[in-house]
Order: sequence, then C-alpha cells, then structure tokens
Amino acid sequence: MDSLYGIFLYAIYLLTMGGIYAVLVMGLNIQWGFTGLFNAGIAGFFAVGAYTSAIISTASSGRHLGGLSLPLWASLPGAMIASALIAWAVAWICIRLRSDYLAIATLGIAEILRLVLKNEDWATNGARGISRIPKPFEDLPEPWNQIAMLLLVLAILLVLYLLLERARRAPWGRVMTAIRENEAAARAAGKNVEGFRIEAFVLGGALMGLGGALMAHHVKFIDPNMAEPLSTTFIVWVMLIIGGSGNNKGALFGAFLVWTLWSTSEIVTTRLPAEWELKSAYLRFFLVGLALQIILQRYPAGILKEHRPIGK
Amino acid sequence: MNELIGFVNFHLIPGIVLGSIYALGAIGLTLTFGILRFANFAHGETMTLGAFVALVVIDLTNWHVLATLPFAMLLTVLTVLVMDRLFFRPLRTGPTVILLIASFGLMLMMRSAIQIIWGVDLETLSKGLAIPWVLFESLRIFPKHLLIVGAALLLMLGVHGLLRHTPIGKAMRAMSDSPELARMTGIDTERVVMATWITGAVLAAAAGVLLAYDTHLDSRMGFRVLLPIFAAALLGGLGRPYGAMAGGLVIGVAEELSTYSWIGDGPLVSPGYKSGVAFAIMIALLIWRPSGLFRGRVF
Amino acid sequence: MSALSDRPTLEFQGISGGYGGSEIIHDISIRVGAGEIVTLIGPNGAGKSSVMNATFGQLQINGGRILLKGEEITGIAPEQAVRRGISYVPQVSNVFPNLTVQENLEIGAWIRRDDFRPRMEEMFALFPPLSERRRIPAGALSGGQRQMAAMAKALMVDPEILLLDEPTAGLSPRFRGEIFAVVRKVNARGIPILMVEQNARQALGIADRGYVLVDGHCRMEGSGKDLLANPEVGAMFLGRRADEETSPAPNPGSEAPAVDGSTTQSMRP
Amino acid sequence: MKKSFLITGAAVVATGISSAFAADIKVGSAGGITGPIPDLVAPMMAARDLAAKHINEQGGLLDGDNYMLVKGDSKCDAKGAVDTGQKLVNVEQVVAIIGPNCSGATIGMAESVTIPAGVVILSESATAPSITDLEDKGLVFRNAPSDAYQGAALADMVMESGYNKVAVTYANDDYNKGIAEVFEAAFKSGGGMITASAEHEPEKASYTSEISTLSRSGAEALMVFAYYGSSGTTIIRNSLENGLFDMFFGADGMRNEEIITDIGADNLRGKIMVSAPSSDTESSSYKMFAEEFSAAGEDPSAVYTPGSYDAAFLMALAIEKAGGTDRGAIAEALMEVANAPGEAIMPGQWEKAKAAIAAGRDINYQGASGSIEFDANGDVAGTYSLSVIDNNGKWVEK
Repeated sequence: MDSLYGIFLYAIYLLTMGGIYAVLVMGLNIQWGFTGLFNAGIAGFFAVGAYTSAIISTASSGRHLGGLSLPLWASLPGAMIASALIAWAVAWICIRLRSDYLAIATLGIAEILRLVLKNEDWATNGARGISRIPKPFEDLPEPWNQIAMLLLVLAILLVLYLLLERARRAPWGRVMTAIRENEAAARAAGKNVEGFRIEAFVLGGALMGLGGALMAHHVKFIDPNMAEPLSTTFIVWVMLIIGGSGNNKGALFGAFLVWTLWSTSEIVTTRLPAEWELKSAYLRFFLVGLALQIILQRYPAGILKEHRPIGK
Repeated sequence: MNELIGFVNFHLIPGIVLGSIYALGAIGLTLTFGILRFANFAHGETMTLGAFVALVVIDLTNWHVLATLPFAMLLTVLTVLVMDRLFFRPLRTGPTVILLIASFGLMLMMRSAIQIIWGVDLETLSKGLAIPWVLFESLRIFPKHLLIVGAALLLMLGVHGLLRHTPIGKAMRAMSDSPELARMTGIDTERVVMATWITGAVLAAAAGVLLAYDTHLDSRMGFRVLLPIFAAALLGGLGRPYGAMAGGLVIGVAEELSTYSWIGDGPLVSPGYKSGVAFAIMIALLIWRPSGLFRGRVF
Repeated sequence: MSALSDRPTLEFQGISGGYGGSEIIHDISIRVGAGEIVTLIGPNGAGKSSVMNATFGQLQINGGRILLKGEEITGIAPEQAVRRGISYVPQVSNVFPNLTVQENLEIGAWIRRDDFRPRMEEMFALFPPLSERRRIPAGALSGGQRQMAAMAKALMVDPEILLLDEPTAGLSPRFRGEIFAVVRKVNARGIPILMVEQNARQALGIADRGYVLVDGHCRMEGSGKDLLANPEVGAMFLGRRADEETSPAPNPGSEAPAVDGSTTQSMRP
Repeated sequence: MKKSFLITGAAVVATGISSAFAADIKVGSAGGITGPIPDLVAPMMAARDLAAKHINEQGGLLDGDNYMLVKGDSKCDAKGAVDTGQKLVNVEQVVAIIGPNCSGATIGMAESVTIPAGVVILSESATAPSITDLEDKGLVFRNAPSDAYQGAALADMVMESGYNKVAVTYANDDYNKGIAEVFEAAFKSGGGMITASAEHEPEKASYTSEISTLSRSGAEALMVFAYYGSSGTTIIRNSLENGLFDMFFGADGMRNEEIITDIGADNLRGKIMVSAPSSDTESSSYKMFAEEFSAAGEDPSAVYTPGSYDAAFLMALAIEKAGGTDRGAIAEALMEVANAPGEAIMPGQWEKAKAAIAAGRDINYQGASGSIEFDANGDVAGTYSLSVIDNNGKWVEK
C-alpha cells in the first residue's frame, strides 16, 4: 500500500478522534471554562453516553440490555439524554460544593458508575463489554467510510461550536461568567446561581455523553476499562487547560493538539535504539508528561487565552 | 464468640492496618492541599518511589523493612524538592488548577521513570509468609501489623508535635488557614512550602514502604491507593491533618467491614463494589456535612 | 495628641492605581505623622480599602510614590512591608481561626529573632479578655475579641505604623465603643494608626486628622474636629445615625462588580 | 532539563530517518505494555523478539529482508488498541499484526481497524469466547485456546484431584470472569458443588475480609481466578497467613514465578495447582525455546511466552509462504503453515522451513506451546494440564 495513502488514513483517524475529544472538551468548557465547576468525573458521563448509545444501537444479543438496533439519530440523542439525567442527579447532590470538593466528589461518582458498569452484567455484559456497535457509514467503500465518519464528527463539532459561541455571547453566557467570577455579586443581582450552575453542569454532561456515544460508534466496542479516569477524565482536562479554558476555540485547539501529541508520540518512541525498545512505551509517557510541563510553563493561561465577550 | 473473633481477625484488624496506611498518605495529601491549594495527583507515585527505594536498600543490605524507612524518606524528600523547584514553583503564582494539571503530568513522568528504572514486575520487601501470634487460641495478631500500625502512630504523633509545638509547624497551620494573612504577617511562604513538601514526602514514603511491607510493590501501587486516599482526605476535610488521620481509618475499616456478612451469610456489599465503599461514604458525608467530618476549608 | 513631625511616618504622594487595568483610586495624597491617628472615611466603593492594599503591593500602582519614614516602598511585597514595620489588620480573616490566640500572637512575632515572650505578656496585659482565652482557637472568639486578637497579633512586631481596615465592621454598638477605646490605647503607646472606617462620627471623634474619599478621589482633608463640624461631611455621612450598621452608599460605584461580566478584580477560577 | 529533552528528540528523529530506508518487512507487535498488566506483557514481547532474532540470524525473510517487529502499546484497552492499530496499519504499514494481548483490545482493534483494512492479526493471549464469533473475514487468529476450553478442563482436573466442594473468587475483568463462569457451570454439571462464589475488585491492598466470608462456606479449596499481580498473590497470601484456605486452584493468569518468590516455594508446595495450556514441557519444541529464552535472561515458564514465540514465528512462516508482503496472501498462508499435514518445523528451525517453502513443500509448525491447528474460526483447541511447584521452586506440569 502506498505510504502516503496510509498516512492520509491515519490523519483522518487522528482528526476523527481529536474531534470526539473536542466534543468532550467543549462539554468541560461549559462546566469549568464558563461556570467554574470543577468536574473530575468526565469518564462517568462519557461512559453513560457510550453504553446508552451501544444499548440503543446494537442488535439483540441476549448478553446485555437493549438490542434495539436503532440508528444514529436515536442513539446520539438517547446518549445525551441519559448523561444529562445522570448529570442532573449529580448536580442535585454536589452543586453546592466548591471547586476541589466538587472535583473529588465527581471523581468518586464516576468510579462508582464504572463499578456499576462492571458489575451489573444483565445490563452491560459487565467486564466483557459490548461489541458489534454499528459504525456510521461503515458500508461505504474505503476511504469514503472513514471520511464520512470524520465529516459527521466535524459537522457535529461545528454545530456545537456555533451554538456555544452564541450562548456565550448571549445573556446566559454573561451570567455564567459573572457567577464564576463573583458569585456574591451575581446572587445580589437576583440571579438564581444554583439554577444556572445546574444548567451548565447538565449541558456539559450531555455533551460528554455525546462524546462517549461517538467514541462507542467509532471504536465499535466498549468495556468498563474505557471509563478509567486516566484515559478519559485527565486527558480531557489537560486538553482544556492547554488549549485555554473559557474559550471555545481554545478547547477545540487543545483537543486536537494534545490528542495529536498523545497519539503520534508513539511513532517517535518506537524508533528508539534497540536497547530502549521495550522501555519506549514507558518513555513515551515520560515525554508526554514533560511536554505537558513545558507547555504549562510557557503558556500558563492556555495557548489561546480567553476572550471576554464584554469587558473593559 | 467465634463469630466475633472472626470479625476482629479478618475484618477489623486488616481494616485498621489498611486505614493507618491510608491515613499516612492522606495527611501528606491534605497538607499539600492546605498550603499549596491543589490536589496533588503525583502523591501516589511519591509513595511508590519510597517503596522502591526501600527495595533497593533491602537488596543491598538485607536490613529489616523498618530500618530502610530513613533512606526511603530521604530520597523521596530530595526528589520531591527537586520536582517542586522544576515544575511547581514556576507555576505558583498562577491559578491553582494549573498546579493540578502539572501534578498530573508529573504523575505520568514519575510512574514512567519508575518503570524504566525498576521495571514493571511484582516485588516483595519481606518474602515468605508472616506467622501470627495466636492469643486466647483464636485471636491472630501479626507482628508486622503491629509494626505497621505502631510506625504509623509514631509518625502521626510526630506530625502532631510538628504542627503544635514547632514554629514552622505553626506557620504551616497558619498558612493553611489563610495564605494572604500569612504573607501580611511576614511568614516567608517559600520556607513553609518547602517544609510542607518535606513532611508530605516523608509520610508518603512511609505509607509506600508500609503498604509494600504488608503486601507487595509494583510500579502502579501508588496510583491504586490514590483514590481511597483522596476520599480519606476529603472525608476529614481538605487541609485538616487530624481529619485526614480519622478519614484514613474510617475508609480503611469501612472497606473491610463492607464485605462482612452483616445480614445473612453473604457479604453485605458485593466485593466487586468494595472500592466504591470509600466513595459512597464520602458522598453521603458531603450531602450531610459538606465541609467534611472536621470542617475543612470550603472555598 | 502628638504634634506633627517634619517627616511623616507614612506618606502617599499622588497615588493612582487599580486592579487589572481599571483604575480605582486617583491621585491620592495622604500623610500619617508620628503618633497620629488618621482615618479615611467615604462611601462604599470609594477606594478606601484600595489605599490600604496599595501599601502592601496588593494594588497595581500606576503613578505616585509611597514613603515610609522618607524611604520609598512603592509596590513592596507584603512580607517585606511587615519587615519594614507596617502592620496591617484586614477587615475580615485577620486572625488564623484554627490557631489558638497565643499561637496567633506567636505567628505575629514570626519575623522577630529575639525573645518575644515579654511582648506577648504585654499584649495580654493590654487586652485582658485575650489573656483568659489564650488557649482557645481564635475562630471561636466573639467579633470584638477577634478584632483585639488581630490587633494584638499585628502589634507583636512593634510596628512603625498600624493599618486598620474597618475594625468595627459588623460589631454591635457596645463592642464598637470598646474597639475605638482600644485603638486609642494602642495609639497612646506612640504607634501611629491609619484607619479606614464606616462609622464616620466615632472614627473622626478619636482621629487627629481625617480624609474623605469619594469615587477614588480625595475630596477633603482636615482635623477630626473640623471634619465633624463640616456641613458637607455631615450631609454626606452623618445625616444618618452613626451607629447604624451600614452607611448610605450614594454611588454603588466601581468596586461593586456588575453582573454583566465587566468585573475586573476577581481571580480566574 | 529542556535541553536534554531536545537532544533526545533529535536522536529519535535521526534514528527514525535512518531506519526508514532499511530493507525491512514490518509486522506489528501490539501488546498491553502499559495498562493494568504490564508485568505479564513484558516477557511476552521479549519472546516475540526472540523469534524475530532467530529468523534474522538464519537468513531473514524472502530475499534476506529483515523481519522487523514494530511495537505498539495497546494498553489492554479497546481505545488504546484502536489507536496503536491505526498507527501500525497506516503509518508503519505493517503487513500483519501479532497481538494485542487482552480480549477487549483485540476485539476493538479487529472490528475497528484491522478487519476493514484487511490485515491479519494473531493473538497469543486473547482468550474471550466472544472472539470466536467475530465476523472477521478470516483475519483474526489466536493461538491461545478460548477460555471456554480452559474453564471446562480445569473443572475436570479439580475433580480428578479429589476436590468436590470449592469456593470461587474471581477478579471482575473479562478474562477472569469468563473462565470463572465456564468453570462454575462445568463443575456443577460434573457433580461438584460451588459453596460460595464472589467477584472481587482487583488492585486492592487486602482481601482478607472477602476470603474470610468465602471460607465460612465449608469449601475444601479456593478457586482463584485472577492475575497474579493485581490480586492473586495477595489473595493467596492473605488466605495462608490467616489460615483461611490451604488449597488453591487457579488458571493460567496465576502461573508466574513471582508468586513463588513472593510467598515462598515451601509455603506453597502441595497447596496450589494452576491450569495452563499444555505446552508438553518434555517436547523438544518446548525445550528448544526454553533454553534459548532462559539464555536471553527471561523466564520461559512465564505464562503465554511459548505462544508468543510461536505467534511471531508463525507469522514469519506465513509471509515466507505468501512469497511477498501482500496482506491478503499472508492471511491465507497463515492457516496453511500452521495446520497439518506437512513437514514438521520446530522453533528455531527457520533455515529448514525456508528451504522447504522454497522447494514448494507443505510445512506444519510444531510450536513451543504445542502443535498449533487453527479451526475455521481461527481458534485453536486447548489441551490443558495442571502445574504444581517442584522441589526447585519452579512451576512444573504435574
């Protein structure tokens, strides 16, 4: 096979995954960037979305709930609704907690959700996961199937971006910023701070569910390992902070940049001299960590800084 | 009677041992949180580092595990201070979430470095089986458990002495109460930060060594206990060292008691959910008392 | 009341400044002479606290100079300011609530290299209620006692000048009187005091001199007595009974952030 | 710090450029190098490398080309496996892939990357029964028997050893849960009694409480379905130290030297038996591999390592048989070189195999892990044996 064509296919994959992560990062940006809610349980909402869409869209197998064989237009909204409901329940419990408490509480809830997915076999097939999740456009010939998937992800991303940019400039977004920056003043101005917070949390959670659903359709398989905090929650945080929180462009940029760094670093480390070969996988994460430190020190406010819609 | 002894032997004592180890880890975490204002995700790997230093010392000298503690602590402290200088200090003036992300990067770096240096295999500090003392013909006490709990208690007493009776300890508490006021009082914050890292690293190294002594060690042991330790710190109220001690014990004991057959013959909670117990307690507490058992700082 | 000396203890020369680009105080000149009590009064958001913060390098200063006994200290770091002899009692969180009263005083003496115990006993003598409560956490003290503890802590270093930010805010009238009495007692030991106050009548009553700040500008200055007698000041601040909790705020002003996201001084989350 | 990073980076780029021009035939070597079982995976990767070394020392592939294994870290996770699979297939342009190790990773990589791309994969350790049913167009192979075989075989062997009442504890991951379920069903239908059964969450510091609850069920032995590193060793240690059980059975995830060094051979001898794919350690195939692998400083009794060697060797035979780097041809050739009939080829006998293929003779690889015969689903049937600890403190087949 032509190597340029291979790199082209890899680039499509890289962009598709980057796009899926970007959906997650935008969800976090609503919660943290706009509203200042420290959600460390991204993996939980991600997993709820992924499993919901899997249950809605797979064929009946007898190993898990569902088997509805419904198409994408049902599985994606279904995933968003399920995640939003869970987010609403979490928000109801935790929204009054401040920053670090909220962070560890959501981290704990995500772990409990992961344990539920792992232990409740009747619903999720437990640790063995759900396979044969249909991938949109997979019947098209290569590479058109992959290009179509990428276009779908990018289209969703574009719609989200435009909607969020509008929301950010609208009064709703300005209230969010005000709550983040000075809660007391927002309260004094008669705003229902709790209500706005819950709205932001639920909206962010719904986007994380959408990201999970897209990932499930893209990978065609999910198991509880995919809800590990390391591979989902933390990397999404890194993307947002590196890109520039509070800024939708920054969220997009951070997602693609960090994902590219994360994925392509392996191509570099597998080319290490022979004596390093087995250790190259460990070295890879060392270098990723180091790169993260260097970026943080050079761009402590994120590479793309926040642009206030209004301000002196 | 048998039932009671079984409960003590197999649920309560393991719970207390695990709880003391969690407590040591949680104190370090809560101190760095109180003074530097961020949740340090690299804390688990700091524990792992301590355990591996102990392994090296034992391989070289064949000393008792507890005798390796000073070396493990020393090297861990040095490493942590270097890391603070390189990775945390340049970010100190910025928002604390940046420090949190930096600690995440550091976690990746430390674990990778440990895997490159020591590999990924399972190792042990004390090979073979421990033999218990059997009291009253049924109560089983392990000498190593006594040593672990004893060492943990001594270290906690040490922390107590440091915080209550030394100027730097009082300054640490002051800074944890109010960093702005501490600066306006003329406390040189960098020195307090350094003292905090040293204390946290000493306790983390001890927790790592003791955990490895009780079970075994490998490159991922620290990350494995990081989440229960977070839960313990939060349960006690972030920034509250005494709360962390209590929180660690509560989480450790609760995890072990959750699988006791309180009702009927089977375990109360399916062991598959054991690691969720810590979080369930934590969340229940957050609803009931949002600032932690010991009134932590609410930001 | 002591006479003005030639070289004031603390002097602001035309200070302008603010937070993150927006200017809150404009061309402020203030002088605190040796042994004086000077009070700053003005409506909410007039920039009184900003003046205090400027002394500690907590305000971004765009113009002017700050002198301590003739030496420039503009933009100095907080930990340096206290070493130079400026002690500051903020309005809120002015003690370490989880430390005992005695520990608060010990921490207050952090920069002293000598034996501070005599000084501590002196403070307990000066504030008898604290002496009985030296072993309880400062967070458990009543509002008035907490102000005393904060002052005692600030005085542990034997400062050149004491800065008080609204020491009577939130106190009941009875405690307010007590605090003003304490302020005079401290001043009687020769320590000059710069004090921001809402309770203009009582504050001017004990002050040697006062400044009236409005909208970040220094509108008036004069001796305490003159200002009390000034009809304009009376109309502005003293029309309402001075023992009411809050003074009227004719201009909600620049310091209270609006809800439209235009606030500029808060931290990023 | 920053400077040295740059230097490393430059060195990496330089090696990358130089190796890109060598006459290599690249085969992906995907495995969970990081992730939850790095300790099990490391020796497996080394065994694959040993096969490649043997092949290159004996003339290499086709016209003397270098058999190059390109490592990929599948992290024992479907997302990670898809990621590394994409790079192996598209960037590295490998002609086939060995691995990945874990079942979930294998399903993810196969369904989302390699089946659409027409790349054959051969895993030596993905044992989930569900892999049998993949619609894989003949592209997914494994030379480890499905758990369905092992669970049933273990049930028979436990009963043959004279134990009819057992308690079961299993780690709730796909591998251990799978074996445990098959075992329980087979043991019950064989007339045995499961007195208690409970899953456990791996990677906890203590399991004393769980085991004590199980021990009160009146079982004669404890079935430990776990990876030795993430919970198995701790469970055995906790049980023995507290006198809760003194007889254990396990599956191949427990078969590792570390468990012996950790707890001590004398404490374990006669108390533990584990099943593992029978590699007929008396066969010359296994001995040949074991000798070479030991000489390389590795442990030949580490679980799946004979299979890892075989997988890498088989893939090379398939490429040689296909006579080129066409991905489809390699997939077809794989079954031919593995299955009977044909001239027997043993580990290390690359020159002999090369000559036979050049002469157009059929070959049949007899691997270190046994004779490998793929069925229509790309699976192998398992023969299992129980291993015990011998007087030298090593695992031996009973």
